[in-house]
Amino acid sequence: MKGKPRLTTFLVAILQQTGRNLARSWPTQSMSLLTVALSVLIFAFFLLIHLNMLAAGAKLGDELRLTIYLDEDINPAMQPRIREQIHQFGDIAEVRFISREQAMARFARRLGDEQDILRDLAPDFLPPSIEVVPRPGLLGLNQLSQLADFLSTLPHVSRVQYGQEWLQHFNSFNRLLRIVVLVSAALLTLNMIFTVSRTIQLTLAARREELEILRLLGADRAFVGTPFLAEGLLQGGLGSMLGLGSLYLIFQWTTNQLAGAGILGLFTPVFLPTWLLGLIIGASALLCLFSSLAAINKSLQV
Amino acid sequence: MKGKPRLTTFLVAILQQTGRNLARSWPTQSMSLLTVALSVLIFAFFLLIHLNMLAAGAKLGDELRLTIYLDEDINPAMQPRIREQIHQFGDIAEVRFISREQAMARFARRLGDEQDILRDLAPDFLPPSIEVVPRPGLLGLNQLSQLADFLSTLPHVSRVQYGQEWLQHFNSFNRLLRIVVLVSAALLTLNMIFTVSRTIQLTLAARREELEILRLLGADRAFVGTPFLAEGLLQGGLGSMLGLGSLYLIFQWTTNQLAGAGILGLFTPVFLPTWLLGLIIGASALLCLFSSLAAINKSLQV
Amino acid sequence: MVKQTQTTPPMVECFKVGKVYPPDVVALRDVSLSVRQGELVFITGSSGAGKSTLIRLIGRQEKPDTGMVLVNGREGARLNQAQQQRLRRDIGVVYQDFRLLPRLSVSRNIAMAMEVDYRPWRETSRRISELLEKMELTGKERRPVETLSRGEQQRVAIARAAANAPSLLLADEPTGNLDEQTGLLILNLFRELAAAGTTVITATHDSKLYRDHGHRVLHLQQGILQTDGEQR
Amino acid sequence: MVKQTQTTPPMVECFKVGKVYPPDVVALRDVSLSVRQGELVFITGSSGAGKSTLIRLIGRQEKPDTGMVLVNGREGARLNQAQQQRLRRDIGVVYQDFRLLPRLSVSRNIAMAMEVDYRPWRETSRRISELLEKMELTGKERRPVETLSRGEQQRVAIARAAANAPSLLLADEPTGNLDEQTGLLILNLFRELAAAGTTVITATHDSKLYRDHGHRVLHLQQGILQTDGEQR
Ligand SMILES: Nc1ncnc2c1ncn2[C@@H]1O[C@H](COP(=O)(O)OP(=O)(O)OP(=O)(O)O)[C@@H](O)[C@H]1O
Ligand SMILES: Nc1ncnc2c1ncn2[C@@H]1O[C@H](COP(=O)(O)OP(=O)(O)OP(=O)(O)O)[C@@H](O)[C@H]1O
Ligand SMILES: [Mg+2]
Ligand SMILES: [Mg+2]
Repeated sequence: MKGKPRLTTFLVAILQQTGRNLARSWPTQSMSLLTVALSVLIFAFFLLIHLNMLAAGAKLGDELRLTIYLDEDINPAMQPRIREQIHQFGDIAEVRFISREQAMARFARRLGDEQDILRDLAPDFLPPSIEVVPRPGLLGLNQLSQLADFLSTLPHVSRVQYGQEWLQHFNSFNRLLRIVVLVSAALLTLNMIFTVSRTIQLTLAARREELEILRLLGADRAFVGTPFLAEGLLQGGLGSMLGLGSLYLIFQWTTNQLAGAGILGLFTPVFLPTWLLGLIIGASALLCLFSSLAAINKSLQV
Repeated sequence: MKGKPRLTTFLVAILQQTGRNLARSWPTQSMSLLTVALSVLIFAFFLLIHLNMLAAGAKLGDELRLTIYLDEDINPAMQPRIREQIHQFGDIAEVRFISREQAMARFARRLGDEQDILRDLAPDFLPPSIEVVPRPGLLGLNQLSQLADFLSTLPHVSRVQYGQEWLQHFNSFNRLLRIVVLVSAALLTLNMIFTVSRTIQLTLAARREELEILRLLGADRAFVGTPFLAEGLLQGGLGSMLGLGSLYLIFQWTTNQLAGAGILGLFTPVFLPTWLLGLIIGASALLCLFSSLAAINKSLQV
Repeated sequence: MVKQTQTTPPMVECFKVGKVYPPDVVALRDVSLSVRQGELVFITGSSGAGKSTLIRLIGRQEKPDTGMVLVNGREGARLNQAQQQRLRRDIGVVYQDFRLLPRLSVSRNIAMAMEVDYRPWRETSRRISELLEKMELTGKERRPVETLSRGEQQRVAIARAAANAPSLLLADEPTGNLDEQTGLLILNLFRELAAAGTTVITATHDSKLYRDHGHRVLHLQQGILQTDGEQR
Repeated sequence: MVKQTQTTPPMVECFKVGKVYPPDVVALRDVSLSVRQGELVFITGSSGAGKSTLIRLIGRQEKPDTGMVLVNGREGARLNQAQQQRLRRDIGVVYQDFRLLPRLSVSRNIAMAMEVDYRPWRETSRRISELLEKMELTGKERRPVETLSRGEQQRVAIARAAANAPSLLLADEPTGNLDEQTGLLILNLFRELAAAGTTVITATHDSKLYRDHGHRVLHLQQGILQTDGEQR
C-alpha cells in the first residue's frame, strides 16, 4: 500500500467484497439459513408448548382450595371476624362462606345431567362450609397442612378438607411434565448446537482456501471481517426470524383448527411474548456472528 | 493388474483399507456417530412420548360409556335377553347391570372424602341403570347417538345418558394432541434429514480428494466400496443404538423418579416395542449406507 | 534401450483426434500418432499448446470430441466400468499437479496405487523402497507429503506412477520442479522402464531431457501436431 | 537495469538464519545475505536444498528458528498485526504451488491482491489488462483458473504477485511449467520491475534464466549458502 486509502475506495472495496461473497456462495448460505431457521423453529415450538403447559398448570393450581365443614351456618354478622382471623395466617387469596343452600345448588351443578337423583332430598342435607383459596405461590403440601391445622382451631369447625389426593396427582403430573420438558430442552439445545456448528464447519470448509489466500495477500481485518459479519448477522437474524415466522403460522393454524372446540375453554393458548422473540433472534444472530468471527480470527493470525 | 488376484490378497487389501480409513478419520466418524445418535435419540424420545400419550388417551377412551337409567330394577331373569338385544347392535364391549345398591355404593366411592354427607340418605335414592361400554373403535359422536337412540327403545328405560360434553372435551383435546404430535414429528423428521445430510456432506468433503484419486488409480468397486459400506453401517447402526440406549436410560430414570407417585396409577409408561427399535436401527443404518453408496457411485464414474 | 522393430505392436494410436473446450477453446485439432510398445516418446510445445490435453485423452481422463484414441488396440468407449478400471491400473500417470494426498505419508501414497491392484504386501513394500532409493528419497518414507519440498513431491508422484510397472506411463511435465541432475534420475528411470517394455509418453518443455539422446519428439503448436521425429 | 551503488539501502537482510523442521530436518543453517533495493537475485540449489524455505522466511510465512530476517530494516516479530498485514501487501509472492482460487476467474484472482490494498477500481482493471498482455494471456480474463493449462496458471500467479508493483517480489520456481520462450517473458517482467525499484528474489533450478545475463546468484546446498556472486 502506497499510503492510506480514501474512505470511498475503502467502502466500495468492502461492499464489493460483501456483495461478491453473497452472490457466489448463496446456495451454501441459504442452506445454512434454512438450517438455522429449522433449529430455531423446533426450539421455539417446544418452548411455546412448555409455556402454554405451564400456564394451563397454573390455572389448574388456582382451583386448589381448602374446605372447612362447619356444624352450623355462620351468622353473617360473625363472618368478617372469621375472615379476618383466616387472613391473619397470610398468603390467602380469597375466603368464601358457603351456606347449606349454596352447597346444595353447587352439588346439583356438579352432578350435571345426573341431578335428577337429588329430586327427593331435603335441601339442607349438605353441611355449610368456608372455602379458603391460598395464593398460587403457597402450593407446598407442608404449608397447606399447617394452614389446615390452623383452620381446625376456628370455632364451629367439624372437619377441614383439602384435596390431598388430588394435590398429589397434580404434583406428580407436574413433575412428569417438568422432566419431559427438561429432557427435551436439553436434547433440543444440544441439537441446535450440533446443527449450527456443523453448518459453520461446512461454511468454513468452503471458505478455508479463500481465507488462507486473503491472509497471504495481507488483507486486513476490515476487509476479511466485514463480509463475514454481514453473513453471520444475516444467517442468524434472518434464519431465526424465518423460524419464528413459521412458528407463528403454525400457531395461528392450530388455534384456528381448535377455535370453538371445547379445549380452548380450559385455557387460552398464547404466543411467545415479544421480548422472548427479540431475545431468540438476538441470541442466534450473536451465535452465528461469533462463530464467524472465531473463524476469521484464526485465519488472520499473521 | 497382471492377472486375477488371489482371494487372500484381495481380503487382506480390503481389510487393511477399511482399518486404515477408520483409524485415520475416527474423529470425523465419531462426530458423525454422535450426530446420528442425537438425531435418533430426539426422534425416538418424541415417538415414545407420543405412544404413551396415545396409550393414556386410549385408556381414557375406554372409560367412555352409555348409562341407561331405568324405572325399576331389572329382574335378573330378564337380564340375558336385554344383554342380547344390546349386543345385536354390534361393536359392544360390555354390558353391566347396576342395581340401586350398587349405584349407591359407587356414588359413595366417587364422593371420596365427602361421603359423610350421604349418612342420612335412604340407600335406594339412586335409580338402577344399565351401563353399555362400546368397543374403543366406536368413538364417533354420530355412531354414539345412534346407539343411544336404539337403547332408548328398550323397555323400562327412563333416560339414556352418555357424556356428550365430556366426549367433546376429550375429542378436542385429542385433536390438539394430534396436531402437536404431527407438527413435532414433521419438524423432527426434517431435522433428522438435515442433520444426517449435513453430516454426510462433511464426511464427503473430507473424502472427496481421496475418492477422486482412487478413481484415477483405477480402484474397483469392492476396494472403494467396502470400507464405505462398513462405515455407513457402523455409523447408522451404532449411532442409532447409542441413541436408543440413551433413551432407555432416560426412560428408566424418569419412571424411577415417578415410581410410587400417583401419576403412575393413571397409566403405565411403556418403552418402545422391540420391533420398533429394530425398525429404527435398521432404517438409520440403511439411510447412512445409501448415502455413502451414492457418494461412491458418483466417484466411481470412469 | 530396446530396439524398435516394425513387429512391435502399437500401444497407443490416435486417429484425427480433436478436443474443443466450451465455449470455443480448440485444444487439439486432428492429431494422429502411433506409439509402439516399449517406446519412449516426448511431447513438446509451448505453454497452452495442448500437451496435457493429449496426455489426458490417452489416459482416458477425458473423451475426444472427434477422432479415436486406442490404447492397446482398444477404445475407451467400448469398455465397461470394470474393464476401464482394470485398464487404468495398468496405466501410470504423473499428473502435472501431482494429485497426491498431502496428509498421507510418502509410502502410503505410493502403496495406494499397488493396493488398488491387489498386489501382495511384500511386493509392495519391496517395490516402494526400491523406487524411493532411485528417486533419492530414502529416509522420507514416513513423512506426510505436505511437508516435502515441491521437487520431492514430484518425485513421489513419479514413483507412484511407476509403482505397478505399468504397460503405459504418461508423465506430464515430470521435471518441472527438478534441477538438471535430479531430472537425469527421472530420465534414467524412464529408460529402464521402456527397456522393460513399458511405453513412456512424457509431455515436457525441458529440452535437456530429450536433446542429445536421440529420442522421438512430437512437437505441438496450438493444438496441431507439427513435427514427429528424432530431435538432436 | 538499475545501477547498484553502495548507497542503495538494503531491502532484505538475513543474519545467520537457521530453520529446523520437526523432528530433525535441517532446512537452513546459518544463512547470511543482504539484497539491496531494486536488485534482481536468483537462488539456486538442487531439489530439497532449502530454496523455498528461505523464500518463506523472507516472506514471513514462517519464522526462523535461529538468526534474524529483516525486510526494509524491520524484523517481523517486532510488528503488530496491522503492520504485518500492511507489509505483506507490499510483498508479492509467486508460490511454487500457485495458491490461486481455482473457481474464480483470472481477473478476479489478480484483482483480489489489489482490492485487499484498496486500490481504486480503475487502476485495478487497467493494471490487470496490462499484466495479462505481458503474460500473453489476453482473452482469458474471464476463464476460471481451473480451466487453464498449468503454465497459464503459473503466469496468472506471477501477474498477481506483480499486480501491486510491490517493493519486494519473491518468486519460487516461477518458470517450472513454462517453456523457454515464455520463461523469457517472465525474466523481462522481473527486469522491468527491478528497474522500477522492486527487489526481486527468484528461487529457480532453471539455469537459462540467470545464465548469460550477469545476475547475482546464491547457491544453496543442503541448507548452507555455498556461493554468492555473479554467474555466467
Ligand atoms: N513443513 C515441513 N516439515 C518438515 N520438513 C520440511 C517441511 N518443509 C520443508 N521441509 C524439508 O526441508 C528441506 C528443504 O525444503 P525446501 O522446500 O526449502 O526445498 P527446495 O529447495 O524448495 O526444494 P525444491 O526445489 O524441491 O522445491 C527439504 O528436505 C524438505 O523435505
Ligand atoms: N477444462 C478446460 N476448459 C477450457 N479450456 C481448457 C481446459 N483445459 C485446458 N484448456 C485450454 O486448452 C489449451 C491447452 O491446454 P493444455 O493444458 O493441454 O496445455 P499444455 O500444453 O499442457 O500447457 P502447459 O505447458 O502450460 O501445461 C489451453 O489454452 C487451455 O487454456
Ligand atoms: Mg500442461
Ligand atoms: Mg521449493
